[in-house]
Formats: sequence, structure tokens, C-alpha cells
Amino acid sequence: MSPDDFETTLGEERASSEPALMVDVEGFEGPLDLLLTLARQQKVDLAKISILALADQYLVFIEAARKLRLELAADYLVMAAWLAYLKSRLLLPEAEPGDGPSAEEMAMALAHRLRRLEALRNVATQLMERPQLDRDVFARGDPEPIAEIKQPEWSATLYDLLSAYAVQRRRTAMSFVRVAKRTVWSLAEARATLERMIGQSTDWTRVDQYLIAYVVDPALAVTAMASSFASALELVREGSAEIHQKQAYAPIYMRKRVGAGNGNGSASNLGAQGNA
Amino acid sequence: MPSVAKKLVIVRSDEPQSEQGGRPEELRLLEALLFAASEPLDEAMLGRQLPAGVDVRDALARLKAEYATRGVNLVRIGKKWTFRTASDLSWLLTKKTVEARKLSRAAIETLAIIAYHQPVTRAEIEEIRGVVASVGTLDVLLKTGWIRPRGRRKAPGRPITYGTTETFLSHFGLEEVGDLPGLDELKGAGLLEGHLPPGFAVPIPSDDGALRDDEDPLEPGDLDLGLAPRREE
Amino acid sequence: MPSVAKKLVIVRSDEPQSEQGGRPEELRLLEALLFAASEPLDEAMLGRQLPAGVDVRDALARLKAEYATRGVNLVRIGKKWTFRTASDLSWLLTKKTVEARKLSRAAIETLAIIAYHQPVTRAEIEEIRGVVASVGTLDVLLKTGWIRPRGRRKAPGRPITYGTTETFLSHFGLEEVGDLPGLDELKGAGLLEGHLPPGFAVPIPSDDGALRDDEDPLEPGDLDLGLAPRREE
Repeated sequence: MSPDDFETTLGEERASSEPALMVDVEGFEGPLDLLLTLARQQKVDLAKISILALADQYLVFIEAARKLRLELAADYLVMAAWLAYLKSRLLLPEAEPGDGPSAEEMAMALAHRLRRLEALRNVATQLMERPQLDRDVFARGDPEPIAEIKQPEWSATLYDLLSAYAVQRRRTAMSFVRVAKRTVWSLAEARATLERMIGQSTDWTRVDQYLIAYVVDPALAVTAMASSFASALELVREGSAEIHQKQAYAPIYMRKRVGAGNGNGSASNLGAQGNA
Repeated sequence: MPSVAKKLVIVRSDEPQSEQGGRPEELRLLEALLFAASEPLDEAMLGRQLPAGVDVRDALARLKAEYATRGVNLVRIGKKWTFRTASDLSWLLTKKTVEARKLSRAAIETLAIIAYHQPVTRAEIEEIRGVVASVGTLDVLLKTGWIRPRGRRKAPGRPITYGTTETFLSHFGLEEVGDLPGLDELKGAGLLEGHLPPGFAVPIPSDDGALRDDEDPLEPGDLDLGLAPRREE
Repeated sequence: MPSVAKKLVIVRSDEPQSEQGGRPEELRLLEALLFAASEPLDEAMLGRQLPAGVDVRDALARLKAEYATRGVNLVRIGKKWTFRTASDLSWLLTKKTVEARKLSRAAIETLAIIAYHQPVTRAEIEEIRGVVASVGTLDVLLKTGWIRPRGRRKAPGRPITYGTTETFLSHFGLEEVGDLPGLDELKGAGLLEGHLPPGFAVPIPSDDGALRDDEDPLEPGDLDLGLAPRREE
């Protein structure tokens, strides 16, 4: 991924995308929803959408949200990281044919998912617009008991049963419960960790190995990985680290950027670069 | 009843297209209102719902004639109107109206424990629930036909083990008791929230009728104690 | 229409006990039962009430046609039948409306995914929506009685699959799931085959269906970052 190229595109896109930035991120039902909203702004058939342009818009949005210090769910950041990756793959000639899906195929898969979500929303709307019982249509208001039908003497729903089970199991489990440790790894924590880790190594190291050393509690693994990956991409963008992945889903390697000074990881320095 | 036949003929010739489409809208309105109403409706109230200029009495009379030969009749009670099953078909109906009773909280909790942890004894139920079972709870559940005594635990006192029945499955719309959601699904559905201690588990239930290694069959006398599911009240 | 009158008279004299207007007795019986019932009635149960040799389906189809233009319509829900007020008359009956259940957008989308993609696991729902199911969404839907656990997917972790219930069909006035609005268009556009080829998963949870035989599950230490299909827990 070329940071310069990224920056230029961001600059160009920013003006046209400005109104979208006003949209409250809270109002979105996850990254696909955000992408779909951005896609609609392209006002073209989803089948003809430019995934590259969409990725740019998304990254601009996320960037702006982060500048405003909006708390973003890990889902959004992971999608941002993935789109940045996809974008770099789309822009660069395919290095090796490889067995993984090509960048084009990955873009098509994303377009497919967007189409599917949009189509689903359309049918969901149609479903909810159907005449509904006790709202638009009504059953007999004053039924008469039928001899053949045995009225069940007792009533209980599956929901009653399940919630009764859950409630009492939790009730008795609670007496043994200890206070849980915090279960989220913030981006700041992840970043600090990564900066410390790559400070020690100029060899390619698997990012997960970075994490294993730190994440003792397996329950933290997912959040730690998501936050770390987002932070890692930021470090790469700022030029203090390099990332390498052979193909999609392969392990991700990371190292301190050759030639980068030791002090290059300080927050103030990075902040200045980000604003440039 | 030649008079009825005559009347039918008159009605039909009045309105040639009758049934399909040509039927006045007010008859549709009256039909819907009277059908959905939970009690007989007032003539005046019905009149207010009809298009201006429509005589509610005429319309009701006509509707009554239409339904006179049907399985349901439109009947007038004082100044109110309602649909009722034709009197010659009242044998289809029953006098007995049983309002389905809701199971008590204790009963549904006990039922849930039996469903998930079967085969399970009364003492085990109490242990899981952390509450001593009230005497009537198992009785009520046996009456529902949703649980049954399966056998006796090979343990001191040889306590009875309980499990769920086919009726249980069909009432709750389950194909098999193993389809009850497990720990992850209960969590995922938002039913089981909060932090659970390590080792907290939800069993995968099975209502396999075969006795387990630690179960003995019920003895003939057990069934006479009213512990077996009663067919019907 | 003198011809109709003639016919009526003839029928009556032919078949004096068939009573009223030459309309088969089974239609009266069905009318009576279906009007009286508070819940949709099973075809088989209705069949048992009819005179021997009468085809209950034919009779129901005929009754449905008779009522098609009326204020009350006969509707089929799966294998059950019930009378409902005509949907174009909702304006007339709104006074009865109880506080409508207001579902969140997430719940509506989840319901639609379950309806159109059933049987579907929670991970698949999340994959389609591109977001982890918020706690309580499935809980709300289970509470409405519109969805149910259907079984377990033959896949690692044996996750529960969800589907819709008869209550769902009944609530939305659908004869069967195949009548869902827009279903054919979705199918035609290839949007129901749903599962992306392996390796195509875009971020966020992916369904187990994308994990093929030739894929190894990720090792715990692998950095999957949520990019690879996640296995059901």
C-alpha cells in the first residue's frame, strides 16, 4: 500500500463526501450498512458500482470520524483495514497469481454482499407493509368454543420456557461469579503495545505472535487482534512499520520500517504527519 | 319453507350480479364489523360506520337474509346484532369453555430444568434451582402431560427420574428436545446475559426413552400413585 | 333471473333434507366451524367433521371463492384455514388496534433474513447483515413467537438453525413461506444462494457454509482478524 497515493485520493474525495461526514455513525447498523449508504450516494446500480471509489469514501468517513475522536466499533475498523488492503490490491498489479481470490473477485464478492443486503431490506419493507393480523385484518372477535377442539388447559410458550431456564441458571451461577476484567482492548492500548513490540525487531514477525505474548487471557484475543490490526495499519500508513501478507487469510507479518528512526513512533510526531 | 325460497329469489333478482362485485359495499362493511366485534353491536353504532344515505336497517335485514341459510346466521338481540352458529349446527359446539391457564413461574422453571437436564430427580431439580420445590409443582406438570416419570435412579432412596414427553415437543413446536438452544445460542439470543463463571455449562438434552445406566425401570406400583401422566382430566 | 329461481326450486324438491338453497351441507358445516373458531383450523380436523366422501379441499376452495369478495375472507395458513376481515377494510376496524409491536430495524432485518433464508444460523444472519447480532434481537423475535429454533446444522459446533412459525404466516397473512413478497425476484437475482464462495468472505463473521472441506479451520494462534470465515463457537 502506498501511503502517498492514499493521501492524495483522500484529499480529492473529501470535498465531495463532506455531507456524508455529518451522518451520525451511531445511526448505522454496522460497516455494511455504512457502505450501502455510501454506495447509494454514487447513485448508480449496485452492479456497476466502483468498489475502489466506495472504499475511498468509506476510508474518508472513518478517518474523519476518528479525527473527531468518535468511538468506533471494531467492526468498522476491521472493515476499513480490509478495504485499505483491497484497495492496494486493486491498484497494484497482481504480484503472483496465487491460489487465493484475485482482487477483482474480492471486489465482486463485496458488491454481491451489498446487493444482497439491499435486496433483503427491500423485501423486509414489503413484508412489514403486508396486512398484519390485529393491525389491518382481524380474526373472529367473539369466538364460540368448538367441541372437537380440545382447548389446551395450560399455556406456556417456548420463549417462557427458555427464559425461565436462562434466568434461573444465571441466578444460581451468579453466586459464584467474580468481577470480570475489562474485555475490550482500546486502540490506544493496541497501538502502544505494537509500538513497543516493533521497536525491538527489524525482522518480519507474525503479528499474532506479538499479541500472544501480551494477551494472556484468551477472551481478549478477538478484541486485541481487531484493535491491533487497525493500529498496525495506522503505523504502516505513518511509515513507521511495514506489513506483509502472502495472501488473504495468510498470517500477517510486520516489522519496523527499515531506516525509520527509533523515535519515529512517538505520538506527537505521528499526529503532525497525519495532519499534513 | 317455500317462503324462504321465494325470498331468495326476490333478493337475487333485485341484484343480478349479486355475489361477484355488484354486492353493495355496506354489506361488506357490516360483515367485517360484526365478524371482528367481541360483542353484539348496536344498530346506531353500525349505522355511523356506513356510507351516508345507507339505511342500516335495510342493510342488516338483507345481510340477515343472505346468511339465513348458511352455517352462521346474523341474529338480532334487542337492538344489537351478532353472528352466531346456525342453531341446527349447535352440536358442533361445546358448552365447556376452558380458559387456558398460565403455568406458574415455579412450574415453568421446573419444566425447563427437566427438559434440559432429563433424566432428573426431584432432589436434582431442587439443587439446580437452588430452591426447594413446592409439593404441587411436579403434580401440575404431570397434569399437563408434558413430563413423565421415566424410571428410578439407582441411588439411595431410589428416587423417581423425570423426563419430557411427545406432548411436550408438540406443544412447544420442537422436533426433538436436542433442538433446545445450548449455551452459546441462549447467549446469542440475548436470553443469557452477564458474565458466567468458568465451567458454566448447558447440557445438550436428550429424551431418549431408553433407560440410562443409572436408571431402573418404574415398577408397576409406581403408576398407580398418580405419578404417570394422566391422559385427561 | 328466473332461471336461478327455477334451479333453486328443483334442487329443493330433489333433496329436501339438504335444506337452504341447494348449497351443499358441507359448506354450512365448514362455515360454522371456521366462524366459531378462535384459531386457524387444521384441514384434517375439518375433514373429519364433514359427511363421508366429501373432499375437504374442494369444499374449502369453493368456500374461499364464495367469500373472496366479501367483508370477511377465508384464508389458508399452511395446512390451516381461518376467516379474516378483508384487508382493504382495515380503515374500518382500526379502532380495535392494539399498540402495534414496534420492532427495531435490526429485528425487522433479522426477521426477514430468517424468513427468506431459513433454515439459517445466527452466524449466517450476522454474515448477511455484516454486523454482529445485537444482544436481544433474536430474543425479541422469539418472544413474538414468529421464529423458532428448527434444528441444528450439520456443521462443526452444530449451531441451531432458525426458521419461521405458523404464527408468523398467520400474522402476515401468508399461505406459506413460498408466498413471501419478492421471494422469486431474490431467487432470480441469485441473492438467496447466499453463501459466497470460499475465500470470498469480506470482514465480519462469516458462515460455516463458506468453510469447505478443503479448508482447515484456523488454529487458535492464527491471526484471523475476522477476515477468514469464523467457525461457529
